Amino acid sequence: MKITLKKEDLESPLISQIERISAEDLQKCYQCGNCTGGCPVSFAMEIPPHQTMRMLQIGRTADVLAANSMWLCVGCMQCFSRCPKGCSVANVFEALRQLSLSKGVDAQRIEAMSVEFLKKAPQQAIVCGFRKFVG
Amino acid sequence: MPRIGVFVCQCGNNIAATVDTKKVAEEMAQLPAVVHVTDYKFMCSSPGQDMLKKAIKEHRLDSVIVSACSPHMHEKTFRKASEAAGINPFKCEITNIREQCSWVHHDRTKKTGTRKSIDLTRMTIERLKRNKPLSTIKIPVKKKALVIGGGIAGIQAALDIADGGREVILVEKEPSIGGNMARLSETFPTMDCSQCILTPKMVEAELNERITLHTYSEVESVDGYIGNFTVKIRKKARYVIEELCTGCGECIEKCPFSAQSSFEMGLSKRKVIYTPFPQSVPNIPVIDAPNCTKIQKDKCGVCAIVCGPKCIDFKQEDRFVTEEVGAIIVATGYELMPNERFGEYGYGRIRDVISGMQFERLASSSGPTGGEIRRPSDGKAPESVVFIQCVGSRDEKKGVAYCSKVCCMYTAKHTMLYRHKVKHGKAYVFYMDIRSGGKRYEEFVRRAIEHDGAMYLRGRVSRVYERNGKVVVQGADTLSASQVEIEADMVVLATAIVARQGADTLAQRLGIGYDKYKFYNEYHPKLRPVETVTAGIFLAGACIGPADIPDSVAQGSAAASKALGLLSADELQREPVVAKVNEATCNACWDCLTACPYSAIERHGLKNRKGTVVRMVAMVNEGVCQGCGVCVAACRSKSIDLNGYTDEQVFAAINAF
Amino acid sequence: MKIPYYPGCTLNTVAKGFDESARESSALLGIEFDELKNWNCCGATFPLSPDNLIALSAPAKVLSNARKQGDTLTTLCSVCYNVLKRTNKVIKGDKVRRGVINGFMGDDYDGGVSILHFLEVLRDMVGFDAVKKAVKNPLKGIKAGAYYGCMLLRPFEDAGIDDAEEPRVLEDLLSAIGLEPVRFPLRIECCGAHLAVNKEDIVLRLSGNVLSSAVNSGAELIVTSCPLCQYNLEKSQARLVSEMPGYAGVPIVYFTQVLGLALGQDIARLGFDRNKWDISPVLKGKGILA
Amino acid sequence: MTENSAIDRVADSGEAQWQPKIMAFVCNWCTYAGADLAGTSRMEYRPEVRIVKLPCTGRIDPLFIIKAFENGADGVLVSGCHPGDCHYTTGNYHARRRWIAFKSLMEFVGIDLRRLQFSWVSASEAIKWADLINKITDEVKALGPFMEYKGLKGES
Repeated sequence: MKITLKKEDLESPLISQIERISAEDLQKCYQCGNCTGGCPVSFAMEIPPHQTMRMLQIGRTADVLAANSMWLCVGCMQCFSRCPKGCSVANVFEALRQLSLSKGVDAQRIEAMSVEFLKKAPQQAIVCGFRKFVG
Repeated sequence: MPRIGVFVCQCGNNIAATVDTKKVAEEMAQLPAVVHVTDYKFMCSSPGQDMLKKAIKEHRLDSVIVSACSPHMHEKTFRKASEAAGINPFKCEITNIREQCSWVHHDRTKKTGTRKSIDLTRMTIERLKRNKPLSTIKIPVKKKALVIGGGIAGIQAALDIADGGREVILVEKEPSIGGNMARLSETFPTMDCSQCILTPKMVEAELNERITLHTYSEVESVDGYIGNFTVKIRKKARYVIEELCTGCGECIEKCPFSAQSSFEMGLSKRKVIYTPFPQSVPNIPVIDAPNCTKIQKDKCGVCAIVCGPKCIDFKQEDRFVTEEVGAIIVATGYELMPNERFGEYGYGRIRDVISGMQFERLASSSGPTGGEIRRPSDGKAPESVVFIQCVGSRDEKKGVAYCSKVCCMYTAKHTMLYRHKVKHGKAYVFYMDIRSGGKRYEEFVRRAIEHDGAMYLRGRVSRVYERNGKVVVQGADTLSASQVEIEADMVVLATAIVARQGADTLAQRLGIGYDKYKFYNEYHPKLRPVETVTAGIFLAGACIGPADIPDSVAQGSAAASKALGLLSADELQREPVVAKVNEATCNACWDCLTACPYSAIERHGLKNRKGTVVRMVAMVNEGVCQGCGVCVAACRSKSIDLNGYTDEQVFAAINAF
Repeated sequence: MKIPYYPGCTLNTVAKGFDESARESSALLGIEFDELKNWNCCGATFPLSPDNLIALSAPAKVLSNARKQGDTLTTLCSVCYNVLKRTNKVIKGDKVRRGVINGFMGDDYDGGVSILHFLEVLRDMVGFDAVKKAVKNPLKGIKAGAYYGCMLLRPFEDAGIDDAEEPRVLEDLLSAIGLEPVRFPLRIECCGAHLAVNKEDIVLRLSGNVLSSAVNSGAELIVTSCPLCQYNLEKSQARLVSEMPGYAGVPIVYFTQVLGLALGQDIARLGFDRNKWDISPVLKGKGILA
Repeated sequence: MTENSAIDRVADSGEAQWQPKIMAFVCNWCTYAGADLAGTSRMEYRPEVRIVKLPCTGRIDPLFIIKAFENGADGVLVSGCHPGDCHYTTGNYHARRRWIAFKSLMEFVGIDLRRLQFSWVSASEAIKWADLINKITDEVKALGPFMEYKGLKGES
């Protein structure tokens, strides 16, 4: 894989939008990987937390937005609680989710959910799920 | 009427290009008291200086002005020349018409530059008229040095000063000198055993007749100033009379009680009367009072019974000795950040998670396991060991922002030692960056990886926990962008290096500066790396910031040479720019005392003939005064003035403006 | 002692057992739950984008209602606790955001309510010693694994009720009521939370890890403080049982249920029937239940 | 020559336009060195400033400033080491405290504070020095000659 770095990509409005929404400074991340190490779901992520931060640092927003990672983050805050730089990747994932939901594409069709589940599952799961996956 | 000579320098074209030096000279000639003027191509050249000297003699000048470059350049030169020609150096003043005139005003018509030069020179003349002849202050020097801290840096400094022919007092707070280096097994990158290279130096320090050791002692107070420090040292109660003890070790042998060994970092126990380690210097035991049943509840006392020379004294109390020294070297070293701060790594809870320093003890042939790598929980040789770097270092949230500098190297060393001792063992290292700047350092790390098969993983560890007898390490390898889990037998934490507890208190006693991490401040980080802003006090080793052995030794020697330079003179000369008190008008409000940054001002009693004190006034200690003049501006009754910058001089300059 | 109490949606429905057992057992400690009048959902998740203030309006509403009822508000559900506490911190600490939120809701809430989890009430107001004294029927000899999950502990700065890496409040409570706490490694890891909605496989894996970590550490009983954890753990245990012959599963209960039991409350009134795994075999095994 | 009013200066300086006189009290270690650096790096700035070198801003007696105005200064600048960088460790803090009190006094007696400025300039801040001098010169120039003080002096 080869990438050609361009100033436009590195300083694209999308990047600053992500920083704005998440209130995280992407440049603070020095890629120690603690987040990926502690993340309960990084095993299933196409782009694990620390790499997500890196991708954004080098302006590859498209790849990050295409990956499943943001939909897997449950916001357990383990990344933040152990990050030596005090970054919260969870916030960044939230920003990514909002960006893609704002495009009107939901990550979960409500009608696709089984009635049986909706009956049995704790409301908090359903409410929270809708808020994370539905625009 | 003073007889002033004015010399205007053209500095080749540097000044002449934008200043009409001739006109400046002529203008000055008009002023009263100016009896000789001239301008010349290069005043600082030897012909220029000769011209100055000649003029002084010919025209019987009593003071001279050189309008040339910045006084920071050539003030000394011209004052020397004037002195040579027989006038007081402080009757020679410089006007800066280059840096602050010809070079910054590019008006080629020379109008601007010339007018400004005239103004500036005129102001200097008015000032100069009020200059008093001053003579440099001479301070006697106590030809003795104090070294605080008996680690490798302190030992090196003490030895060098002693070799330089001066007396040294070496103060160490532990019962033995040697410091942290005495704990290390092998040292990178040469892999020679730490004890083997350290102990000879320790013994040398003990035997050297110019070195006085005060172990188990601490600096209580420091008074005085460069060349003349008075230091009070607390010799903590050892309960063993040093003068009598032969170091036979019988008492240690027979002592029935034991306690955790702080030297072995809690990996093993030692007797309650003990020497920290076999090669301790001096080889005189100490009684660990809190754990001694005799001292606590007057039971036992075996040591006293078996002691041949009868040197055990349970009633012993702290003693104080006072030393007079001319220079002080601070080499108090470092300690390690408490690992308990990082709950996710389980230190103190999971027995097989140990610190790097503990690993040094395990690997050391004089350590608790005789140099065999065995894990604390079950004493088995670990099949796999995970080394975690940057524990607390480069961690703004829970630790410190800086890099501890030596961990990359000693971790590489640890992996080698481990591999050499446990042939089939596998070492894993979690690192963020490998910082191996230093002679043969990078090669050393590569050897650990390529030759001794250490598995380096670029990433931090998030969590360590136990799972059926194993220690599970959960981290990341950022290079493969994956989460990593290792079932290890032992985990070693490369903990951050931090300043010693109480480093700030000592700094306050000494009057030296320290940063927010309590590491001591150099006078200048690049150009004056072992000096402090307080004249006569020098620094060496890790008390300045994380340092490895070569650094510490180099700094020890550097500080020693600085101290020797100071102690080689019989008396110190310093610029007479110091405050002086007018005792007649001083009304003892002591504002100056509180204002002075150097506590150079003392309360002084004026006595009558009978010798009884009739009035208190402020008195400036010329040795301590640095000549900032804060007291002068603070004085309400205008009773203090600053030599070289008297109110009279400054007002004269302003008036001439 | 009467304490303002916020149940939250889940405790009103699928997690009724949690709510009932809490009321019953606290009654025995002289605590009466004063349920918040006309409360609404807390939003079930704290927005991780600081500007998303609209998401704070629901919890803010709860808080300003609570203000009218007192200066503390106690929750049982870890998620409600987390959301309310963090929202309150924002409103209390950030003038600008407070202004926007209040303006939006036509309210003037100042952040004056302090949010408590029932565990905090027991630890700091009642005191575990007092609890211990009140125990009629100590649950001797049962090894119980306390499961914290995320929301009680993280982010420590905003919502931690205890040390983020080495919490002990649940264990302390369990030993106070006679249980034998086992500190299993994964007790602070995530259960999968709302991924239950569409990533069942991941939930199974995460909760499965938690379960095996607990069981392998000898837990005969798992104690939770969050309906969602409870749900996810039970769900994955069901799967494990079906897939692992010989594994019957361990009871997973709310801390309030075992508390009530130890305080001598009638087992029938503690909502155990709503749990998937019956606790009585364990109790019988130890001779606590005849 | 020692006390030439603004008017005389316009006369004897062969320039059509009046030029202000700025007096700068600077410390020896930071600002003076900074000004030297401006020289060695051949920066150009307004020539109206006259420097009085003192060991430390802490040495500055408010009377100096009054005296300067009295002697025809149209503006006065005080500059030293940045807080914490004082060569004498704390001298500049004393200066700052005095300054705060003195400034309000000057304001009270009706001196336009643009004529009386205070700034930290380190030994490396040559550019800052040059800009500072240009700024204060232009501001004072805009204010015109400082006659009020002489007015006061006349009355006394």
